[in-house]
Amino acid sequence: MSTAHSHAPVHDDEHNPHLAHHFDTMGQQNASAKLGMWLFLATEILMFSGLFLAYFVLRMFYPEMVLEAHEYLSKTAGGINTAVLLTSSYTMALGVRSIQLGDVKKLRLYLVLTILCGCIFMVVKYFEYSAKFEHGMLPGKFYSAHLHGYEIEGLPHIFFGVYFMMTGLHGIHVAIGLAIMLWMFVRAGRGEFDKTNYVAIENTGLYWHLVDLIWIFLFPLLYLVK
Amino acid sequence: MTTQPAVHSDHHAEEPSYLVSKRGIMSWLVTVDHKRLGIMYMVAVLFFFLFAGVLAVALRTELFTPNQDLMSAQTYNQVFTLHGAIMTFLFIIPSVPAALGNFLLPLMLGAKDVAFPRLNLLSFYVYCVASIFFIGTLINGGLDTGWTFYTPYSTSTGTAVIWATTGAFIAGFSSILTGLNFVVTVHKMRAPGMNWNRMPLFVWAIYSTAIIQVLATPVLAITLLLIIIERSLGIGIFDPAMGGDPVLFQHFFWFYSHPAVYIMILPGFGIISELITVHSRKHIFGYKAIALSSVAIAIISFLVWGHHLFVSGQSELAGVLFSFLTFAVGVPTAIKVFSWVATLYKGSIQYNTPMWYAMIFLWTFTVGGLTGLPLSTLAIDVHLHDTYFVVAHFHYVMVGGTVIAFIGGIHHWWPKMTGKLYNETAGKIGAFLVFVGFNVTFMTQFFLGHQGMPRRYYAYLPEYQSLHQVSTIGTYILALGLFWTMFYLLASLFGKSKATGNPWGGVSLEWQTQSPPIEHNFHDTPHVHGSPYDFPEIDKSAGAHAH
Amino acid sequence: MAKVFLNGQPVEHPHESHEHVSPMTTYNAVIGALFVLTALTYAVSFANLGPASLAVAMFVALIKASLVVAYFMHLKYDDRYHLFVFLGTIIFVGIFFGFTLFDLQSRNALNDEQETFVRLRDMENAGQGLKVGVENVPERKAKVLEHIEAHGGGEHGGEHGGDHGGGHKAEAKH
Amino acid sequence: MLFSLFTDPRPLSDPGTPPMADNPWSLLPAASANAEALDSLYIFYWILAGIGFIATIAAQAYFMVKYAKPKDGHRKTSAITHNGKLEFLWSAIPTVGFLVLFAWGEIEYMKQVTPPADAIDVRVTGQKWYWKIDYPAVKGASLKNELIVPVGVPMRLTMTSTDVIHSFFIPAFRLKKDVVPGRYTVMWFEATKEGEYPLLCTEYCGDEHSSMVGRVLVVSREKYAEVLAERSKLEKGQGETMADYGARVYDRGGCASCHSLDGAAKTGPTFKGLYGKTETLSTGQTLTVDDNYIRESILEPNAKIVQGYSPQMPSFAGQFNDEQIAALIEFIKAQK
Repeated sequence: MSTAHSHAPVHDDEHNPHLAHHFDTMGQQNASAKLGMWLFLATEILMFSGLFLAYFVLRMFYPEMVLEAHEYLSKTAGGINTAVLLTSSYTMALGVRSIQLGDVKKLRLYLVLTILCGCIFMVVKYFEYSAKFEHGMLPGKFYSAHLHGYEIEGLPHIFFGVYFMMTGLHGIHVAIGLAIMLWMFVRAGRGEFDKTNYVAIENTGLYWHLVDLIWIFLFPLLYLVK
Repeated sequence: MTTQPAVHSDHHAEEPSYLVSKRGIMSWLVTVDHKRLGIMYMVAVLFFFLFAGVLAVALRTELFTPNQDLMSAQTYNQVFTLHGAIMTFLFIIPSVPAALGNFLLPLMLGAKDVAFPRLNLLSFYVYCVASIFFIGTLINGGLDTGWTFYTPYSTSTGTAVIWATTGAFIAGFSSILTGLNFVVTVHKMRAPGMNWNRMPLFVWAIYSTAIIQVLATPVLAITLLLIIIERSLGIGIFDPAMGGDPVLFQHFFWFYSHPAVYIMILPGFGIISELITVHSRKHIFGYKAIALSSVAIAIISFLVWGHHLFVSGQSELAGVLFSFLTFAVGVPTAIKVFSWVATLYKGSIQYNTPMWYAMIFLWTFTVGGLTGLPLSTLAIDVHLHDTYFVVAHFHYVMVGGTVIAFIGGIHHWWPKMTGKLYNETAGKIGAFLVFVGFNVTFMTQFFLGHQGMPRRYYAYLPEYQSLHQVSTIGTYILALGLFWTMFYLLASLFGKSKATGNPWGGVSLEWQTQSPPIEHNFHDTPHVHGSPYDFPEIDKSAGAHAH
Repeated sequence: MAKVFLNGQPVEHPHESHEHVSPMTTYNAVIGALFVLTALTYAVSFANLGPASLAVAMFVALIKASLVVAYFMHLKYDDRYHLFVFLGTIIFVGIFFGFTLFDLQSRNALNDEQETFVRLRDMENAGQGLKVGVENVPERKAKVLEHIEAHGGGEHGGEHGGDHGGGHKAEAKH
Repeated sequence: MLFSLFTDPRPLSDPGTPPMADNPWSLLPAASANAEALDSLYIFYWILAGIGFIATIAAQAYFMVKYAKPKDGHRKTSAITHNGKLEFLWSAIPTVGFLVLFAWGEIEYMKQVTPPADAIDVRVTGQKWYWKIDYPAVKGASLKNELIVPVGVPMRLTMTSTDVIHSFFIPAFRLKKDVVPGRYTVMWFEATKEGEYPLLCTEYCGDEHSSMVGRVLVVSREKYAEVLAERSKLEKGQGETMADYGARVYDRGGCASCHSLDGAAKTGPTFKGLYGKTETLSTGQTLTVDDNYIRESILEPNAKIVQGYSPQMPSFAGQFNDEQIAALIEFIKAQK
């Protein structure tokens, strides 16, 4: 391989305080961060796919039981959460748009709105979960709804196991998303983002949209489908 | 064609290497330098290789006689499980990509570092946490499920399954982060002029590996999580006692673990491509075929996991489908082997220790690949499944393939990593011992397996004894060879024999900087104008027919 | 000034931003469509479509997901390779689902008795079927019963009726 | 045997397992129609693989010698980088070989997995760590670790497990199938050669996985019913001592997989010197092993566990009658 050596390119970006030493340009740095995020989203999708497959297999093995057990999930709570999560996705997207236009103030406002929606989601989830706990609709060997007076044919402990696994893992992702957005809010307050440097916000947005995306499938599968 | 061996070693000689540019233990523990992380990974994976290797010697010693003599049944089961689990999750999966890959990838691409250096450090510590969980497994009652964690055994046994699965779960994240980092590095960090056709084949191999790591490992994560949940709550997805399907677990598990086999072997392919070209002073034969076959193997590897389920109660039709697809992996693999052999043609082969290992690899890997064929042939697999034939086959691929390539790679890049030269004669003695020991150990196991010797037996029918004894003696020879290798390599660190920037006359970028490299790899960003295999010895005037 | 390189290729204008900024109207239209589609799925879930209900729900979810991915996540305007990563992932999920479900579906193709869980059904018919949830752990069952006893019986059923759409065959049997 | 000096001449704890082949390099006996068909396929594979291996390694060795670097420095090397025709050839030729192997393997496999309608039905249950084999067509025919098969008659095994996954493997028939809890798996064969062949478990199933070894007894069609009746009947023979009868119960009951006779610790306590011994229980109490304790341990194994062992033994209530239990106790007494 013939190689010639020239001194590293000299340009304005060299002085950008956000540019890490091993990158040449901000463009390269941002593109790397974004590609990294998309690959991370790919891993998230594949991880959740295992649970979705478990759900489909469950439906295949015990169709009647699933149909009967899913009636005990609250469509109202699920519906509210869907609306809340979609709204939060919307505000998040607007937040990214604001910083694209260089408006940090608006970005912080939208971040607060998104966090608020996320919190509502978690609160609704909390009430849903506590109702399930109270009725003994718990996963696996902890399932005792039949002792509480809810008789479901077959082996509903599997359905509630899958329900708690899916919504639980999703809930953990929501919680992590909230923490990240809070951090972004603080960083935005410190003036770390501007028109040319906002890839962290963009990546937070991508993550949050993925959480929304998973819920878009979870909701009809667990709560609605007959 | 102009190569400038050790281009800058003269007027930059005063600049300290990455090993000494910063001093003190903390400068290592919080380093984000990919070279230092590569070295740290190397130490860690070789430690676990040593540990699990000692377990293997203990296993083979127990199998010297047909009866139980050294250890009890429980102990034997725990030892073979730990041998498998540690070798898989803590040694062979991170071995080449995390150790050599970390060290070489940015150097070969002409970059200053990987795309996310801090993530790289994080993934090393995640790996360390995983290993703590495996040590925790040992303390908390061991593990006796086999490294595959098949349900319902893993959900009903009394050993520390949750510790081990958590360890593997965490190790998986380390693997994902490394893979993600490498994909982005290859895409975004290439030096000027380094287009896809100019990347060394090792980079192509690491890139294909990284794709599998990113796409397959998350499924392992969810599978292990489901086992943990199944064991603690009994949700009834995998456990038939609660209404689940144990064969479903095998689908989940092998969706990751079959591609994982290629996480293990693809980087080995990459190393061999480098070794053969450099030491025979010839352009690789069929660059595109080798590069694309790596990617093809990476993709097809996701379509064949069902061949682990041929006799496990999977549907027969699925078996036929998976058998067919499994043969499809054979084609790109065969292309690689033939291309390597063809590279030797009309070369000028110098038999340095790394080249010895490359030649050993061609032998062992060809055996390993060819013995994969009866295992993908449905009817024969019914007989050979879960016997020593399978054990021998995957050791030929994993040890004969990956480990031999890894050791060859360590020898090849040792001068670059440490700046020291080892004793060539000692190296050749070591290679000879490893070759003989390895073949004696595992060749016999093909015969054992065909005669029906099942896996994971601590006591066996006396008819199998002669072959078992040959195999055990082979293990001792192999262990001797590996210890010998360890000693002369370590000795070289304290020796006086210093390496030049380019001891083998390589032309890829890692040879164009000093040995060991400076902290930011290159004094100036390199610009690439040609192939990484354009050796000065190549006679351009002759082959008018060549392209 | 020296040339700037990215991905091994020279970049002509390294300082130009290539990020696409969508107008507000796009976002408003998308969120509107998402709400309409959600309402649609919700409404359809009350109609009795039988087996088609899964297909319809998945189809609507797919449209919603595509909208989010294309506009909120900017995939429509983004680097092509990101789209490639995303679609590639979906293909691999498809492989995972397809092959596994194919196996489960076709287990009885040659031999009826090999169908998953025939044995469990046999055991159930013989009165030795699997037990549900807490029945597998007698000590825990005793604790739950104790707890129910302490809190005034297990008849929560009626109070929470509104939310549970489903029937309460339970009371009759209990 | 190569190193018989080092080895203990005692056979594996499981009694009565026949040798398969005296010469370790010889192939297995082929005792079923499937095995014969498969061996041809196997030989075909070896020819194919042998050609591939020899061609590759011979080329490698030739190049290694021919193109070694001369002592006085590197020679000029060829500028060749690729050759489309050659690459096509070495992709296409293996592909053809693979396709033939696949097709042949698939055809044989389809024969392996489609049992004929007139096959004799046998039920197999895998359990830690023995095989229970029942013949529904023959009243009272139930065996442990022993499969009796008539020559030339197709047999269809419907198998399941009560605990973990096992795998039913008869090397002489070249057949294997996992035995999965919660469902049935099916296997069939037609034996062609009389004799005794080992029966092994090949899916790791816990501590005594290696002891889950039985035998297949292939007998003539005429003798089949007689041998089956004789082997499944477990009654005291005329003039047989109780201890001898007990030895047969021990053998047939599959006790050997967990309880040794030579003092070696396996999953359960050894029977050697067991009777009259004082044992400490997991609860800390001590007791002397007497008739009552042995009887209880057979019928209700997990009631009193000796310290250091885990509650793994299945109950044999309903499987052994009183006389058999008494004989077993006598047998244990005799193991001093």
